[in-house]
Amino acid sequence: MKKKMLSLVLAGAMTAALLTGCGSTGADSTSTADGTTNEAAAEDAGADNADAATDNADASDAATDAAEDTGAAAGANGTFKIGGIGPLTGGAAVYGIAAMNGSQIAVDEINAAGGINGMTVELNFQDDELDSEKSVNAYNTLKDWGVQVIDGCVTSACSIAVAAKTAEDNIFQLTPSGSAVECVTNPNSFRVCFSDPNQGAASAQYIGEHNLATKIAVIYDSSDVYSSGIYEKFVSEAANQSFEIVTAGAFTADNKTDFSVQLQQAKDAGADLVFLPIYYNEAALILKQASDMGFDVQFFGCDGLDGILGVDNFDASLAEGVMLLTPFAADATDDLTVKFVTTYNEKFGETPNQFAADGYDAIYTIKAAAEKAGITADMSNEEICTALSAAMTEIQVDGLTGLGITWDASGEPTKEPKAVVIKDGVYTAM
Amino acid sequence: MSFVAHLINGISLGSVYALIALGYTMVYGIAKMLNFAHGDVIMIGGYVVFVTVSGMGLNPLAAIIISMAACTILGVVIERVAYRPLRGASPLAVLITAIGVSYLLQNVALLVFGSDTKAFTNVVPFPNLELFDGQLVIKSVTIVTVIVNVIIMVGLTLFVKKTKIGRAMTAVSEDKGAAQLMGINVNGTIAITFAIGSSLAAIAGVLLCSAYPALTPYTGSMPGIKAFVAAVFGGIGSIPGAFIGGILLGVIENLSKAYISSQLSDAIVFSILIIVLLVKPTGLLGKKVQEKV
Amino acid sequence: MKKLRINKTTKNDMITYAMVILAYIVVQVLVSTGHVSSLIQGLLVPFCTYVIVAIALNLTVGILGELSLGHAGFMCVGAFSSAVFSLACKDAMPGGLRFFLAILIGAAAAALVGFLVGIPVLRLRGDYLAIVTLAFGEIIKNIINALYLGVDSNGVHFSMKDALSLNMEEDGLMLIKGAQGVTGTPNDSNFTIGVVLILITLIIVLNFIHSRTGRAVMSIRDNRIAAESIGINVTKYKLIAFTLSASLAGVAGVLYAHNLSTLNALPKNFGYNMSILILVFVVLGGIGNMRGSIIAAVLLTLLPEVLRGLSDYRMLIYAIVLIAMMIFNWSPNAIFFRKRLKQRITAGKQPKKEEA
Amino acid sequence: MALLETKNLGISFGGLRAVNAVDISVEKGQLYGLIGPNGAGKTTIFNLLTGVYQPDEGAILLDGVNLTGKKTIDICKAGIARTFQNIRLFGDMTVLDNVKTGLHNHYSYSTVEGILRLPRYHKVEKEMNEKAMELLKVFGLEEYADYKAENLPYGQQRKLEIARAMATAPKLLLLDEPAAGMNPNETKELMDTIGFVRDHFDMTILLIEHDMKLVSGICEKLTVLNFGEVLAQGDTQEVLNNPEVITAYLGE
Repeated sequence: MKKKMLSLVLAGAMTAALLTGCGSTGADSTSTADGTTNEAAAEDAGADNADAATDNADASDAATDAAEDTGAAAGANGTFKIGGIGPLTGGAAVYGIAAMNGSQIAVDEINAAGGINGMTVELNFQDDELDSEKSVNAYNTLKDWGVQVIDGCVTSACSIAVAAKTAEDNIFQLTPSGSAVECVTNPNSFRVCFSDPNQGAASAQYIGEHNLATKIAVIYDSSDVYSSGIYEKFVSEAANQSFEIVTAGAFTADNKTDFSVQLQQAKDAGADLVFLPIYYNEAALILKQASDMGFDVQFFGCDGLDGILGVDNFDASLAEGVMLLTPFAADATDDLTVKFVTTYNEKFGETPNQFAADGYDAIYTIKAAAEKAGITADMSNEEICTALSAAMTEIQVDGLTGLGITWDASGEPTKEPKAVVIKDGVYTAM
Repeated sequence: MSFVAHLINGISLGSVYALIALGYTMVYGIAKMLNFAHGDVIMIGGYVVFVTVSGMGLNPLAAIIISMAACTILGVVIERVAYRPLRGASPLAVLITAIGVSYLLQNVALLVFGSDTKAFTNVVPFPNLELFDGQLVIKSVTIVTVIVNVIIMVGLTLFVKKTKIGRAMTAVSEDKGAAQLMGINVNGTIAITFAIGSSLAAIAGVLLCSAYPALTPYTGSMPGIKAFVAAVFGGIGSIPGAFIGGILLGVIENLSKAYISSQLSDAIVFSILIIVLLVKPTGLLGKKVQEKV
Repeated sequence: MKKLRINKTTKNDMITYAMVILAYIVVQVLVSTGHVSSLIQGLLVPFCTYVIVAIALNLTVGILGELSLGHAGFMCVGAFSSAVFSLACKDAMPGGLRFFLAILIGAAAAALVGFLVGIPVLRLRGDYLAIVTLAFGEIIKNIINALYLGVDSNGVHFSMKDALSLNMEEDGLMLIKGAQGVTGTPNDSNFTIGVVLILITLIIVLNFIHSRTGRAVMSIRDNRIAAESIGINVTKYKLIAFTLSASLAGVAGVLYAHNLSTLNALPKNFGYNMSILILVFVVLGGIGNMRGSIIAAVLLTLLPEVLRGLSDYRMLIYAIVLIAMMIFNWSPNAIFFRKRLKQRITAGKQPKKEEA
Repeated sequence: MALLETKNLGISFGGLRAVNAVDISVEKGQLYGLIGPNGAGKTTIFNLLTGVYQPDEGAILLDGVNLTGKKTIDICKAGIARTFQNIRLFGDMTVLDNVKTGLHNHYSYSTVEGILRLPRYHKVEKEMNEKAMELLKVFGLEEYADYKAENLPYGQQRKLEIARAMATAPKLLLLDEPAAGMNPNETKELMDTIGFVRDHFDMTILLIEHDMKLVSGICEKLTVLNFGEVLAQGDTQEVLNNPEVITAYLGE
């Protein structure tokens, strides 16, 4: 008898759980919509760095004030809801948070300047934990919130997963940094960054054309979509170039603290250049270990390497002479970069990396496209999607990651990578 | 020559695993629980040193002592709040709670210190040892780590065998109920075990981050798992086993990276673990347990 | 003395089935009347995935009595084998038939791997067994991450190094691209299929438990030596249960793979972390209690999503809730306290004869 | 011919000679006692007989079939069933299921038939239930059929263990200290049960016991072990009056 009752209670609990599940998410979305996302994002940032916590609090207040001041004018034509998706927790959080912060700065600036077509921009950035399933959950959360445009995902696999859903729902998607080929196969998806094959080929060509080396070693992350994508294209393009690839040392996400073997192999093979199509976190370790073992060699990387000088407490002398092909360098002296870096530093107490720049550019690209297409708040997502997809091929954006960036219908951007070398602890154009 | 270099690099990696494994094995040996949060205590230890050295400019030695104190307190608090209420419950429940603690520490660190990598300052102030005109380099951190390992290993063994608390620990590990009847404060003894294990974690954190100077909230988790594997490899609960297991794991990992496949090195390491356990079901130096019928 | 009558097993099973069906009906009604948010709609298939894998693991942990930390690995095998099949046969057959075959293939592949893993693993005991299953899970993930598979006019190509070593023709179709995984899996999963699979899993597991084989397995769990003494072939029955459990985890993997257009073997989704997460469902829901596993899997999948409003503090709160739930559910003191409380509440009513 | 015969049975653990040159011969239908002080090697002999340990030397014959070196489950199938000194029930399973598990090798359907609940499942399960209930009735446990085994009172647990062993339809039943921890009433009841089992099933029983009342009450023959060796063997009364046995056993 008792047992039966218990079971019924449990069964009830199950249904109730489902119901409350629906109910509470509904409540969530309204609460996010009510509270300005500026606050939430500024809070995020405040937590990022304990030292800068107080400064940040001030900064966030200021930001909110600014948003409120202009909000009256900008909000006259309603709001424009942009949803961001990226890893905010877990091992890849550093990339997601950077993209989120970069996007937020752009949103704040745009709102302060009157919004997009008079609409206030709202940014809601959701965590995907670097898991494609979670990224779809994040996307659905944003849909419940009433998202109109997706700024995401930050990583490739998640972008692909979400792209399938945005295509279904007809929501415009612009990924700041999803670099795998498949991220932009749908007509409604575009990207800000270079594609992986593009970077691989460009790197090989650059090294070949400038005769930087004859024997090249590659160290790449075989468990990472970005890294292995560049690696593959680099190797196939190398066949057309004057150099040879002497060793290719892979590592995996579970095995990225010790690179002594890969470096030793490169050293033994007599490599005069080591190509690092990886992110700067691992690169920082590789540089340190190479220096420890007395392996003095030219390092060459892609955009993932950008940010290495921003690593807290990093010994910049280790990175002396490292070359990278990147669309963004935090030390560039153009007004846009300087302004962005300064704002970012003030708000978040860190030097922005390339993900932050991509995030920033993504928002301005959306703005440019939206203005071109004449998006208004009362348009349906489907209308917005069609209009923006069409407008994307007509706009030209001067962003942090390139001047005069244009897009074709494939979703790929056309922009020039900058070759940069680290000299005296700063990025210097070559 | 490159083989020797790979070997030395393997020992270098293995010595760090060994150091972490010592803490694992200590806690497992006495409290009979897999403290999955051990790797994260290491990470916290690393951050404490980072903040005190790079942020407050303290002397590294003072920083290490502060870090050990902080981790000891942390370990005791974790034990008191999360593990002690579950004494007597299913070991599975304790395991899951340990994982909860691990998530908790990672996310606290993420909130407090941020997600970006911190480059750790090497706290070992000696130059690297260069042999054969620099063809072979032995990092000073490696030498220090191996020495610290040996000191801790000998120290722990003596502590467990010779001191009253140590013998109480052995008694608790054999039979909690009987130990209680003998007038041993079981809760106190286990708390001390956690205190020691966690202060070892602080040392491991410092040396891990000195050898591989990239500190993130997730720094501890993978080395933690590897060290756990090393502890099982050597026979979990056995102090010299942890050391041997750690060194062997590092060497095998590096040699398989160098000579078989760098992508599959984890698979190879784990396969060897499995083979060892099939031949010696309780690890290299583990105690053989005969089931009484 | 504690008396416990548990003869109502069949009835109990029926309640479990009824609960699933009722939940399905309620959700369908709510969906059709538009009361379910996109988030929940998107979560429906993941719910099914995790419920199935939780039931599968509960078979190993609760019925067989062995701790496995490698079930995500079996899920991974099921996911990849079926995704490769579906991708290769994307245009060759109708969706329904293809998905049906994909489920069978995923289950069979996971069963095969489970069987091969089980032979050495089940000889070990306790924590050592757990760590070896963890090791196998990591090996599976590691190998899949280094696996390149393609098919072209010359047949099937395969490499463990990189995509270039495949030497594919231009017209070739890449099936698995190492870490880049499988992309373009048809989206065949849906909630109805998921619930049907849950019911099938439940029928298989519950019928298994109440069969001759299930009794043999449970007898090994309760007392291996006594089981041997009455002529139970310990190795055989352990292997049967473990293989069945692995194959059901494989089915969950099939569901997972066909819900997303991209499939990667990441530490997050198929690493030991996921194995542990599945274990959390089982332990929190009650070891050996299938209904508990179902509820726990749904609630714990929902929890981090519901907490999204807390932004940065989300995973922190999740961790705290997890610890608190474990202590509340398992601490001997808490159990005693709950019992006292229950007694006090029911004290006024009739003296009870049974207690759960 | 003897049902059970051990010839020169011996085993060592490390340096310890636990059992040495033990010859036991149990006739069919006999109630045979194995006694001796603690640590004399009685349980070790049981473990040798059931294949838990493999003897270093000597042979075990059941009904003329050599069982030496066989595995536990094969020995069970050959017809030796046992109970344990420290009760080993399947605690989380019902009393009925404990006995049904004992019937495992005699009632068969495949795993697939069980999962799909094909007709044979229903038929065989029904037969098993009947057979198991029949056995439970013999031991007076039928009213507890749906209880969890671990929730039974101690005395009933002992009986259940015997019932489970009987379910395997053995030729020889080994009972390891069946009366341990029982009060005189329970012991009396147990003696009746053992006697009944022997008569009802025409069973041969070899039992280890410390309770002299039980031993002298029901055993027809005895073997006394001391330090792993046979001290005395023969008819119960004869053996119990053997002065050497009295010295060894009572420590006088």
